[in-house]
Amino acid sequence: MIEIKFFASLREDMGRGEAEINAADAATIGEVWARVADGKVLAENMLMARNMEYSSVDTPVADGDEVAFFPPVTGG
Amino acid sequence: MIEIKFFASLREDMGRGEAEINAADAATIGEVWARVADGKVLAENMLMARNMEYSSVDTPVADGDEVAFFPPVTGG
Amino acid sequence: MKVEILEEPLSPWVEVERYEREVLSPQHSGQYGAATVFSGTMRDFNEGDGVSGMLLEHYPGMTDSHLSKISQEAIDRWDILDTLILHRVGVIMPNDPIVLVAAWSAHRVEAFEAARFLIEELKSRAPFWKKEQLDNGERWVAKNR
Amino acid sequence: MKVEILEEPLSPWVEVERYEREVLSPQHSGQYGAATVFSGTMRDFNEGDGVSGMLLEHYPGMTDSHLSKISQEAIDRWDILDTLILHRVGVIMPNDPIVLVAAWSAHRVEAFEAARFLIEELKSRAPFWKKEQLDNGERWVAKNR
Repeated sequence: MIEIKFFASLREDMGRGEAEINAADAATIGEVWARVADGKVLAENMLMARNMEYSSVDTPVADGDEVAFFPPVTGG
Repeated sequence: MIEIKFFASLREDMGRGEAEINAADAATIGEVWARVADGKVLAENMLMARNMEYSSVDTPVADGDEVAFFPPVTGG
Repeated sequence: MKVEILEEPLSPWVEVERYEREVLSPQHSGQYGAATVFSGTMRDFNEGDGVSGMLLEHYPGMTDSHLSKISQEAIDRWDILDTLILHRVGVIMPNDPIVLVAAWSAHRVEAFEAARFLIEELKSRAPFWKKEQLDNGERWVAKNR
Repeated sequence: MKVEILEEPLSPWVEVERYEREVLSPQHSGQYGAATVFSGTMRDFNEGDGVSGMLLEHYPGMTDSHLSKISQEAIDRWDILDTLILHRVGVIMPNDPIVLVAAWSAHRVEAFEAARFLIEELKSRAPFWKKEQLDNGERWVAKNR
């Protein structure tokens, strides 16, 4: 399984904070997005992480990974 | 009268922390130095103040002034 | 080196005093000539609007690991003796402290540069998000100046 | 804006906490998003030698007026809400705090630049002088890096 998380405004836009897909259904983070986004386009400025490290749509994913999508950060 | 102060290593070199001269005996800070320095040369890097404001050897002095000479500062 | 995400109110200066007393002084007495500390506090205005409160969300786990990574980077890059980063999450009210970053070094130039690096990196990359409460609703903060 | 020369031990973070609570919060609640604080502590080494103590001399009156002047300059130049400068004089031992400068502003860039300005100006122009106690005698500090 691959566990997916959405944060902040993206969580609200997606209507949920978490999702899950079978590892066999996606080879990259971009493919993970396509599986869970109900046809929504991934906005240019969205950020993504694989196992809590910044990544890109081309980053490969594997069984047991955690993949997160979120808008530009505004801490501090 | 003009009151004169020496600080830090300069105070030690002069052998005293304070001096006094008649206002009539000096028109500038440079002349104040000449009056109190027992022939010692004012080293290039020494600083001076008139009434607690940074000044130079050419700064005029007047009765009631406080003139100070001191080495480069090392606070903080 | 310490990184902590706090759900409770943060007292930045109490924490710095405690960290110097409990960690810096025992480990580095006489070595640290310089500490630079930045503390960020919630304002009651932003982008021209009054703000009455804020919800600060984060990505548990990734915030900690990202802040630890930038702390280590600062320590390696500027010959820093130690760093401290504390960040509030949850419901925050105006005038509440939000964040503290601190860097200790033998000399001040390094301490200033490292502390500035920590807060800039935190603001540009650490996964926190602010949702502001306005008079007429709420909004996600977009610009993070 | 406060400037103080202290003959007694200085607790920098306790003083910052107190100043925020007693002055900043009552006067500027919700306005100051950023505080940058620098604290300088006595090291037990300098220029490659061990230092066991220090005598810090100053020019009473001129130190205060000079530090007030640079505080006002920082406030005018960077849109700073308030500043605090505290400086020890007299006998100082390794690991004792010597100096604190702080600048509060709406935004962090201004707070960082103003705090850096305050400590650089203090070190280059405020009339303080350090005499170090070494193993084999004493010396006036010449370089002030």
